[in-house]
Amino acid sequence: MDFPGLFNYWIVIALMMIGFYIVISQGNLVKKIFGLNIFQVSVFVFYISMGKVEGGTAPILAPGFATYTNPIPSVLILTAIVVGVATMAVGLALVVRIRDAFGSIEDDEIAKLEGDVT
Amino acid sequence: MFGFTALGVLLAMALVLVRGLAGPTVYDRILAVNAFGTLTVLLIAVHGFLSGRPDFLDIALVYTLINFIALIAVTKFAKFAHLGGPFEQRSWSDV
Amino acid sequence: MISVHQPILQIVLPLMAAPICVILRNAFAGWLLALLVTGGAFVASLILLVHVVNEGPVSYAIGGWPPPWGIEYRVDGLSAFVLVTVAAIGFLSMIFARRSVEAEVAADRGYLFYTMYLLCFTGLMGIPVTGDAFNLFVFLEISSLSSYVLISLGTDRRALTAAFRYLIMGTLGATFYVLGIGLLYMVTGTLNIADLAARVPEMTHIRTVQMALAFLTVGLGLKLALFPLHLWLPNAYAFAPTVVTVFLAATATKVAVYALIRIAYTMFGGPTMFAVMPIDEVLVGFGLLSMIVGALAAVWQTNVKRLLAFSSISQIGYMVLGLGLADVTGLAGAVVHIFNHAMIKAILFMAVGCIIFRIGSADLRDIRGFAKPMPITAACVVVGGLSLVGAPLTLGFITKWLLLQGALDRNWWWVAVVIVAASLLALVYVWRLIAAAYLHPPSERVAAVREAPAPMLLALVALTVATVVIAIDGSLIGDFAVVTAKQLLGSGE
Amino acid sequence: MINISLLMIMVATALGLVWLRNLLAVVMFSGIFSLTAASLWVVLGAVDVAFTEASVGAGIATVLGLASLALTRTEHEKRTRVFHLPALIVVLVTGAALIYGTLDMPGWGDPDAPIHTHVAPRYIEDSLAETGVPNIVTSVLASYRGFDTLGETTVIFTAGVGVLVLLGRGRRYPVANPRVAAGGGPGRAPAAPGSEGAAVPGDSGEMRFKAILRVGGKLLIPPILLFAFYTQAHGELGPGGGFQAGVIFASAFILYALLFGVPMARAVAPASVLRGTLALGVLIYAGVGIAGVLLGGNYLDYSVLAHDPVHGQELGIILIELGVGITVASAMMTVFFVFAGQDPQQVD
Repeated sequence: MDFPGLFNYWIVIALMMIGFYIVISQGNLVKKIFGLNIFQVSVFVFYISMGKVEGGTAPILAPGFATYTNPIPSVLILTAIVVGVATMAVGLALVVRIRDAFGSIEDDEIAKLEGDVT
Repeated sequence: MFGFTALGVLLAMALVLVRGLAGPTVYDRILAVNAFGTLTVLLIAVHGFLSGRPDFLDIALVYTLINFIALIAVTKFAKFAHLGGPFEQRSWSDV
Repeated sequence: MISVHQPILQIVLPLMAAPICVILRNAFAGWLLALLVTGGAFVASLILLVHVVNEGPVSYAIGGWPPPWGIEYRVDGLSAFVLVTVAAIGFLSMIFARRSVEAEVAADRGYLFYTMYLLCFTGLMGIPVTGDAFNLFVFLEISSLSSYVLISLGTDRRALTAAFRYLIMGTLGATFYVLGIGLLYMVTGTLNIADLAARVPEMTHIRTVQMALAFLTVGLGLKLALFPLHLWLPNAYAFAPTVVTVFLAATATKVAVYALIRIAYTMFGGPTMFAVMPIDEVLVGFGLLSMIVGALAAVWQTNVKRLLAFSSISQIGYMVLGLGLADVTGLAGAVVHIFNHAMIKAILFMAVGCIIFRIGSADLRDIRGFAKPMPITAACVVVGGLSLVGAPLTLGFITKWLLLQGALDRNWWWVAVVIVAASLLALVYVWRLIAAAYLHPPSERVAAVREAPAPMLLALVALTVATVVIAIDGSLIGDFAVVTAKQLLGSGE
Repeated sequence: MINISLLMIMVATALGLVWLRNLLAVVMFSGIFSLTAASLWVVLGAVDVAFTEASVGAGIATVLGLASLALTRTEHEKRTRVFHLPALIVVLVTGAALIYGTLDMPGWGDPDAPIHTHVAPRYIEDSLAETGVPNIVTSVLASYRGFDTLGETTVIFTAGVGVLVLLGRGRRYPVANPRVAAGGGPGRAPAAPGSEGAAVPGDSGEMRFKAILRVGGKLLIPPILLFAFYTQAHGELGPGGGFQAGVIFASAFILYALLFGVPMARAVAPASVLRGTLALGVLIYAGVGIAGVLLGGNYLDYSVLAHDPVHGQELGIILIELGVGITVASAMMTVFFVFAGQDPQQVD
């Protein structure tokens, strides 16, 4: 399986950029949060990809297996996933509060309301 | 043999995804999402046998569980427009 | 025995205090706990600084696993210095906090406020001491997540949107950081900063390493609000509760500057890397832009909190500029300014806090003449303001002096011109503050107020006196910074 | 082959997310995205991560997303431009920079890449002898890099407290009285907004029509809890551990709350108890570290906890995984209860 080479990484980069694009281009706050999720998960895919060893199996020691996948990316990404969901929970809570305070979850409408107050 | 199964599952996933994206009603999407979840469970199971470590079927179990709970949440939301409260009809326009 | 474990204990004790605070469920107990813990951390970090300056860097292997297998805590002069800064501000903000929090945060959330504060403190204390690039990310996220929540506690509804925008920008920044660390990890196989420092400078020609530096710089640039990534900062500082503004404005961006120095110089070997990839010149460029744009925006503000927030953007520009100059004096200027700006901004925001506490507004027009009823506060504003401008015999002067020298050493006279121009702009907005204090007769409402309560005033005056004392013998801190800068530059060779 | 196909499915899902306007669909497709990513990770051998992503990304994130949609009462996003030129430029530049950076990377799966030759081999070769745990991810997570995991537990604690701060005293459904609820009569009117305990939510007459779901769900809850304990205990031998166990444990309560209403679930796990356990888990974790210091080791050094270092490691790992599990379960339950416990009808 020599073919993938760097091609896999390029797809992962495309994924990241789609997520990044959603965050910076979309005005809906909920969608922004989910775009952020896509961006982060794609970065996680990138990490896990680099831990892959050709012919390796999951890093849980068992008789009959000699090559194992690199465990470190898994460990790091476990931590990062938790950070991601924590951010998402706080972010969505903020969205709910913003909806209560401004009556909208669209960026441009909120910006208008903010201007009125000052 | 397992390889063919995996291929079939992947193909089915792609088809279901198309249905999910195309909609048009919310129930099409719910069904598609649920079917997609089931297919991932199958894929994990098949891959377990392909790689010679079927002991990771635990993960497939989690997928099933999560899929079930998510399905209830989605259907409850679609019908009642909230998650936590008692069952009442949603008060705003249908999806 | 305890002294061996000191680098870790001053992180873990605040961390443990946070859940205890939740269990106590009492705002006063939470405040007392936070005060004790931050005070302890302050004393401990001072001891650590003295120890490190006299006997060299300290390393602590967490879990007993030798680095790079385990996570290492590594304290050198720079990290101990930043640690003292964070702990000092954290402690003084807690002295300041009690009445201010009572006034601004609902009583039943008081204990949650102190929990969040302790978590934020833990995160910011964790970043300078850690010797592991990924661990740094974890602590960055602890501090960021808690600061989003803290900012959202502000009384104005715009605090919510400010917190949300900060959350989006901050998370993007953190993700960029993780991506950069991933790229580095890919080509080196290690996450330990010392281990990376031994490997990366030899790999500067590798494109993956170059992009890693680019992503780390952008990621941290978002966190430290460098122009044009600064948009989240003004509202976040303006609408957060006063104590939060004091603490975050004085520490959060400074810690991000520390992280950038650590990465650019310790990990990438500074000039070695800059020879291949001109990040230094990019930093100088954006630093200068930050200085000017921030100061220009500050001049037009009528809300004192927003004015000071824009001034922060300008001041961050000075630090980044010093970082980009990449010579001993420039870097020393950046290091000194981490401390200076933390102190100055804490003074000014605390003073504003006192004013808001008594007058109930931070609008320049509403607070005219506050020097008459609040002479001590006004005096502190003057000291802080002059220091911000960089007048001789103040802390700010040390920075400006070092940065000017650094710029002239590299024969970049136009940089020196911009520094002077930014200082003049700073004079303009500081003058507006001072004029508001002294040159107008107080309105009836203002004339009727008293000085802020004793604890708030105590924290404010203690900080002001400290800056004056340190500034009188400026060579002490200046020499320390030069030594630190030499170490940082030496490690790249 | 499977890799590429899954990646392609992810690309299609992500593009779909850019295009979709219905926010319910956005939440659901985000779930699909996570599930596909998790499947990819199983294929790539990162089973623990897959376990976590499936339960968090596809489960918790979906449920939270739905709950906040209910509270924001927004079905569709206002159509903003799909093509946003400045954003597109930023993204293309960033992407180009990344692709430029990949050019010097070691190839996909290359066993001689630096990350497989520098630090990792020691974990693979010695971790079993040093910690007595066959799951290398668990031993690295809990022991070698245990401090990261303490930070991670703190982050989830922060999120739990943060959500309490933000939404903690929002408009709640009236608190349920479980005894009354159990005997609630059929056909009773739903609770009037704001009236504390006026009527019993969760037990209106329509319940009879959900009988299959309710009985089925009730039957499922004990096995789910059992599975959570299994995941907790089995984390050293297979995929799993405190974090995953915590999420699964919480999901049992989430299921219960979905079927019977949050007030009923809150009656089983009251907010005050959850707040205590939320803090307790972090304290257990950090306390194990302090115990290491007091017994003469470094912070988080488990070797000193027992006479035999390997036994000490095993003991330490079990204890801290317990701490993680407790905090994660309480945090997830707190977050869900706070979100779903708000009455969407009471605003405006």
